Amino acid sequence: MDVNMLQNILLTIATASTPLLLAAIGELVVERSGVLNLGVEGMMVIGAVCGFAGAFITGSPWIGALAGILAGVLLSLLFGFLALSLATNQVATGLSLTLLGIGLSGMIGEDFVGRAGIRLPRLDLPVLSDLPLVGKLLFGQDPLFYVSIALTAAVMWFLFKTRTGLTLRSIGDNHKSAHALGINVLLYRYLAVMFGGACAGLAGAHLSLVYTPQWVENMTAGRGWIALALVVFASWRPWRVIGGAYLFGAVTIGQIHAQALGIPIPSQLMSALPYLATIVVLVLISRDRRLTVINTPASLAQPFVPDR
Amino acid sequence: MQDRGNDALLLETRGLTKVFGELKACNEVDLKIAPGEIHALLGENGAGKSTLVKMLFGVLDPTEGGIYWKGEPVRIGSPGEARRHGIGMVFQHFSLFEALTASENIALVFDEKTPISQIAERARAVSVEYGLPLDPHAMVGDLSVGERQRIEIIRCLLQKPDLIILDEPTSVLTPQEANRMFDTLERLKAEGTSILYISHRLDEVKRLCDTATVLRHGKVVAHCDPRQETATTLANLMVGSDVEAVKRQASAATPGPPLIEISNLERPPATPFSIPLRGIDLTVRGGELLGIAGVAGNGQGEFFEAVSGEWRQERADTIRLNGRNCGHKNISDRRMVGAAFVPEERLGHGAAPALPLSDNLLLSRHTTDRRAMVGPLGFVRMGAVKEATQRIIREMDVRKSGEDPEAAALSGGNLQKFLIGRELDREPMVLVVDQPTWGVDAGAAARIRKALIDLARAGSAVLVISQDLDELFEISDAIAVMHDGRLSSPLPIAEASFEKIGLLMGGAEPGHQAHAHAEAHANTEGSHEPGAPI
Amino acid sequence: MRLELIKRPQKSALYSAISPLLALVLTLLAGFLIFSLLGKPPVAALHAYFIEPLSEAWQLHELAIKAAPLIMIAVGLSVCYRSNNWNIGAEGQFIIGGITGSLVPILFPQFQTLFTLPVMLLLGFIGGAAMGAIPALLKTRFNTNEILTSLMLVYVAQLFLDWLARGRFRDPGGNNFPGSIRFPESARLGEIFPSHGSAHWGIVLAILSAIIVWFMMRFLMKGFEVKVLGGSPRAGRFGGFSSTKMVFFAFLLSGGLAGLAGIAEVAGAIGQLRETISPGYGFAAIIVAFLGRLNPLGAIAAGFVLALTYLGGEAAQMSLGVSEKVARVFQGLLLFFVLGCDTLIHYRIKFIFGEAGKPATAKG
Amino acid sequence: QDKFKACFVYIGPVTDGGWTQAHDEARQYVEEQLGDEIETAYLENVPEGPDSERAITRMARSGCNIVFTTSFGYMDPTIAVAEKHPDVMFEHATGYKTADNVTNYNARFYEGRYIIGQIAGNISETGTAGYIASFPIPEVVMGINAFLQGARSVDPDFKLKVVWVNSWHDAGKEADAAKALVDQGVDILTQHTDSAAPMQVAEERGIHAFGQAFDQSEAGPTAQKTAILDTWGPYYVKRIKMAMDGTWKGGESTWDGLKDGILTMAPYRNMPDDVKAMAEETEAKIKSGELHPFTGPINKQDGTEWLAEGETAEDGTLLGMDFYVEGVDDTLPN
Ligand SMILES: Nc1ncnc2c1ncn2[C@@H]1O[C@H](COP(=O)(O)OP(=O)(O)OP(=O)(O)O)[C@@H](O)[C@H]1O
Ligand SMILES: Nc1ncnc2c1ncn2[C@@H]1O[C@H](COP(=O)(O)OP(=O)(O)OP(=O)(O)O)[C@@H](O)[C@H]1O
Ligand SMILES: [Mg+2]
Ligand SMILES: [Mg+2]
Repeated sequence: MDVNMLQNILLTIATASTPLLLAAIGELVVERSGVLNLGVEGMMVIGAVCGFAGAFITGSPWIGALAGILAGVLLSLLFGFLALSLATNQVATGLSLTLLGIGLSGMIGEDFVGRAGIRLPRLDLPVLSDLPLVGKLLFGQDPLFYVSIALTAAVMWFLFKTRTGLTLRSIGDNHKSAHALGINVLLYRYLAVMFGGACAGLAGAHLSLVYTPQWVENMTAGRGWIALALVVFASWRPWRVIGGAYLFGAVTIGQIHAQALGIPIPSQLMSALPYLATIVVLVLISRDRRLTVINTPASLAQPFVPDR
Repeated sequence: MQDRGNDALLLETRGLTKVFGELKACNEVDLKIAPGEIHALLGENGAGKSTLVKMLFGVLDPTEGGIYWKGEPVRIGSPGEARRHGIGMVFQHFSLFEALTASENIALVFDEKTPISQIAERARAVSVEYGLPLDPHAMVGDLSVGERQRIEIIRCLLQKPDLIILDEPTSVLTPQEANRMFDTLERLKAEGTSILYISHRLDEVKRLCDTATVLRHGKVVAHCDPRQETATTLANLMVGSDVEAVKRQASAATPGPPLIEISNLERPPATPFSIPLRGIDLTVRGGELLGIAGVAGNGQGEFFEAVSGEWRQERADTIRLNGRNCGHKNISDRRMVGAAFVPEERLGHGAAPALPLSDNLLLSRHTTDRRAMVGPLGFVRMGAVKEATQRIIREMDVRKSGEDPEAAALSGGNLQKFLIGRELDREPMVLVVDQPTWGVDAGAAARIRKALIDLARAGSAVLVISQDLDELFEISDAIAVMHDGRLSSPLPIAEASFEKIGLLMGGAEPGHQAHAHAEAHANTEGSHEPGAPI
Repeated sequence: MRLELIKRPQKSALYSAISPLLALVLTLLAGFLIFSLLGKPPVAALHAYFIEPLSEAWQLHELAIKAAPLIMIAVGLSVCYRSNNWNIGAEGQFIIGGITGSLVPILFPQFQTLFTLPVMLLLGFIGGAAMGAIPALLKTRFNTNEILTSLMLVYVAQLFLDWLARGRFRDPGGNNFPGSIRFPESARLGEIFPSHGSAHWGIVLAILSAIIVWFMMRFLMKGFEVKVLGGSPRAGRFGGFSSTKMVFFAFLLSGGLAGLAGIAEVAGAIGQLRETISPGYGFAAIIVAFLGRLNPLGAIAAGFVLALTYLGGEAAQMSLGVSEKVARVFQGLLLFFVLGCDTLIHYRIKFIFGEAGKPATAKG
Repeated sequence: QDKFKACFVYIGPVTDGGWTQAHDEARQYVEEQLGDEIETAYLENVPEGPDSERAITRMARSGCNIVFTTSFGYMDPTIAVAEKHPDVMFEHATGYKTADNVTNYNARFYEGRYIIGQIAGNISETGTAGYIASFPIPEVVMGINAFLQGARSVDPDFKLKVVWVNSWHDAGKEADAAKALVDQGVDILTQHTDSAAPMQVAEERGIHAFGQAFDQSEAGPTAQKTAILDTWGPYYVKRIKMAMDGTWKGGESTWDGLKDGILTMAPYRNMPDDVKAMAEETEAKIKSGELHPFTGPINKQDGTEWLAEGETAEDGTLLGMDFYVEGVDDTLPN
């Protein structure tokens, strides 16, 4: 295996992991505020189709990415209205959001199927991008890769270094106390849910603008669910989400390489590997109860209705 | 333009009313607080005290009426606004976050500009100044209730408020800790801060407060000077009738057989935030009522779970109930040997909030009364269950709306009466109760205490865990103290004093660390008690 | 403008009754809007969606075929969700139930007696339950989030079925195409009224299981246990019930019923083990469970309503060319409206415009 | 009064950019060709199993005169519904069962696969191609074998790496597979899945690829050498006309090929002229029947003889193909 091949494999893994990371880091913020939005898949797929449509119509992939974000936010507001303002069951609301998102994206996307997409341009720096082994990895990836890493760092900084982040965590820990202290619980949660929507939308846009620049119905193919798993997997800590996303990406790409090398294992088992690996790692991570208890937002998925 | 309030007053309310559904929790309340006074707010459970102060602090919106702050009419829309006016509050049910550190908890009420390190510094300074020891970096979940309250108070003090509202602050403190808090309050008063003080403990109100407002059913029934009143007259004002005091009968001359025998009970911490139990030995005989004192969070909850069987032991003879090895038995099987349990939390532990009372009766009785209440295939005989429910409601005088309301729809005191009645109705040989009258008003508390004594005198063993020393001295035959997961040996009531018990509660026991101020006493106390476990 | 929820002292009997109707009306309005926007005649489209499938006997049969697995799975899920366990993997349990039940006709094709079918159904139940036991075990033993594990196992089950149907269980006479032999008559769930339509006995099984489970939840200690542990786990443990056992009970029951639905589908509507046996019944049933308010009898009604939207979607597609995606949007909206309207049962909704309605004591 | 009605049941969305879209474009072609004489209707995204039986029943009952069911998994439901509706004509794609009012039809896609294999054998520098496969059904296995036969006809050492993605329709997975194959050194990509993602990867990485079902030159203007186009339109027109004038008969199986126009090759581009000439010649030979892609000697993967010198494969074996020919670097899932 030469150096270039290794770099290419790593690049492929990065591309496969980026949408997972984007969606998961958004959902992490949502869950840190004590809200469980199971509609990530729906917001992602809407982000994918709107991202594609935005780019296709305007000719600018950047506008496409914005359209994806916007679409994710709009759908997340629908979730917010029900789960926050009307205090509905968050599990059920999230599930119906997924359903709605898949249906809507199909309707919106009917005119865009089979159209050639526009790719977000890769970073290309003279000299730097051509360095052996690390050149493309560090300086030659798509912009959303850098966004995903920067966003993770920003979320880490926001949650643990800023007062607003502290407030957000406090709401996730105990919304009643937060309310009694005068924190506007619903406002924070709305903002968190919208951030989650934006991230999921952007993750979807990554699929249709970077990963495979085209619109294919249902093109998220379950990645939203993986993103949800990654949040738990990371026990609600941002830097672990990176680890989880890249591990999942690596297993996904690794099984394909194993197949291409002709390793005689049934392809169904290979395809199942990423899911099995997720389960195994979930088990390993959850075993440490103390860690789980401390990091799990205690008011997760509980509806909050303030007394006034 | 609105009229103005009285300029001489710090805070005034006129006709303040809060309606919940059909209930007028506060009904045209007029309250006047002068600068630099300690003002008591009295009333039995559900009188509307918490509701009133929540309106003052902006947590609840008044339905009608006005609030005047330093003479100006104000609308307090949120706790943030209240704080900006200069009002601070320590909640009855704390508003803390377990997964955050003490300084993070404090920082939450300050604006973004002040860095956390600086807040921690200031918190430490205030804690030293007012004698409220505090570790700013400790995670709140790991702290005892007393320590948590200190965080609340320091959080409040750091904002330099003109008015501090304290809702039942002493119910979770040792007498010594309470005394120290009184010193703090006196000092604040001397500095010109006003204090609105809510408590059910009338002696401390008499000692501390300058004026008092008494609420009954949401209405102001009296303004008075508590120093001019006796505890009895105050109680009568609150309840509107005479309160009978419980008279402790002498214990039986010959104690019965041992019914609760605990030997070397150990328990590792169940959750990251809980206390391990260390080598607990205890025997309670038939006819005996043993009290366990202790500051909340010293392992009482864990101990209760171990005795009840919600947490089981490895060795069967660690716990023997009614003469049978029970260590390996679950709670249902322990009930089958004649034991009964009433936990501290009423809603969510002793009772399922969303289920009607009849279902909640079935909850603890389905194995012991299987023949009467459950038919073949687990078919529930609802008729029999309902009948027993009504019997208990009658006997314990449980007040409620509707025939068979949800547990959550009952007031705290009435639900507690039902839960105690649910167990007494079985005539258990062993009863273990955690905080029988926590937050229950005088009338209901008296009734509950009498029932406990009666059960003991009828030959059962009764174990009462309580933070209320008055209560324990009133009903116990002997008192043991729980501290840091250890249990002292019981002191017969004749030998016990507030002083001694208070020191034990502070951890002054030979063999492990005690608070510095208590150390000198601890040594002398220890020598008086040769039987104390190491 | 903002909106405030005010808790009702008691849950409103009125809204309990009319909330589903309200949700239906809102869904119809939304449908009217969507069809108008799409340029389709809204009345005709709604007619195709909600009336046409009910107007012919054969379609009613098809409705029953479609509703049967939805109901059966949703009944189990209702209990599971009531007990506060979140099984999202019914799809996988359905598939495994279909596989284990099919073992009999595939591995022992000569075993054709009166007992063949009962043994298959039993094996289906056991297979689904065993699949459900995995997330239960991981949850109780390792504290692992069951939503995620049960979901991940769906993908695994799908691939496992794919592997079987293309490999070991492939019909030797099937030209090497995937799919098992067609089951013999004795291994088939028969049609109820073959002369009218093709509904098989699966719907009867579904309704029976709904009634039995409803009876359990309403009258038996087990149902009481589910309610207590689901509503307040600590109180349940105080009552002497074991949370761990409840996790297993909930997953075994919901997994078992999903497995039963799986084998009923295979032995009833399909007639062989194929590489795919479910168009997402396990997920759709989650909606059914919530539409039915986590009540087993409610699941019957909800199952038929959801089945109707599928059939209606086809009818509208055939007669008006309405895209198939609209059916999905419809299902999402219906659930949204049901959830939203159910809020009215527990809360009054107050709309607040500006700062009006507050006591006028604000200072200038 | 009532027009003749032709109906179509689709497994995917009509805009899948692959199999289903090809059928739906053929349906539109039918409408263009036969104009006002007929009307058409379709149901898309119909899952195999009971849903398809219901969909087919709905068509039979709503006045469709002929119903085309376009997925292998619709076979048994088609037979079952046909039995209950003897007046309706049914055509099932890619299966093997027929009845009095059911025929089945398929296209000899392997002929096209042979041609692209031959092109690959000519232009590949690494001598290795990557094949992105969906599911191990005979149709797909046959395609792999035909491709390799074509490649080995010019480069006897040609190698093939196969990746199964277990899906017809997951653009992301197909892209991942394509990238992995390129990373492992293939310079030719071909696929038996529906999305244009592998073509995009090929274009980006500057290697060669072949369109599947559709002309994907928009996604791969330089990468696409040619494409195997599904052109069902003429077949549908022919069959519907037969149905209308009463010459349609059940019980038949049709398996048309290049010569019948049921599949066509997109223009040969981006390749040296001699390769292009060779491809055109091969296409002509296949059309004339001079060349059968599976002509012996051909060994099976394990080295045992399948076809002796000069022997050609029987249709039955091809339609149920469950083995690789010699040279495939993969274990057939079984
Ligand atoms: N959030 C709430 N929503 C609706 N009702 C509530 C709420 N909180 C409390 N209540 C009502 O308050 C009562 C219980 O309140 P609480 O426990 O404070 O009782 P209490 O008035 O202090 O009674 P007691 O004197 O017996 O302790 C019940 O009648 C319940 O209906
Ligand atoms: N959110 C609420 N909704 C409905 N009723 C309420 C609510 N909060 C309190 N109440 C009712 O208002 C009454 C007054 O409650 P409040 O908590 O003010 O009593 P309190 O005087 O503080 O009692 P305690 O001594 O038990 O703390 C109670 O009877 C309770 O039933
Ligand atoms: Mg109270
Ligand atoms: Mg109170």
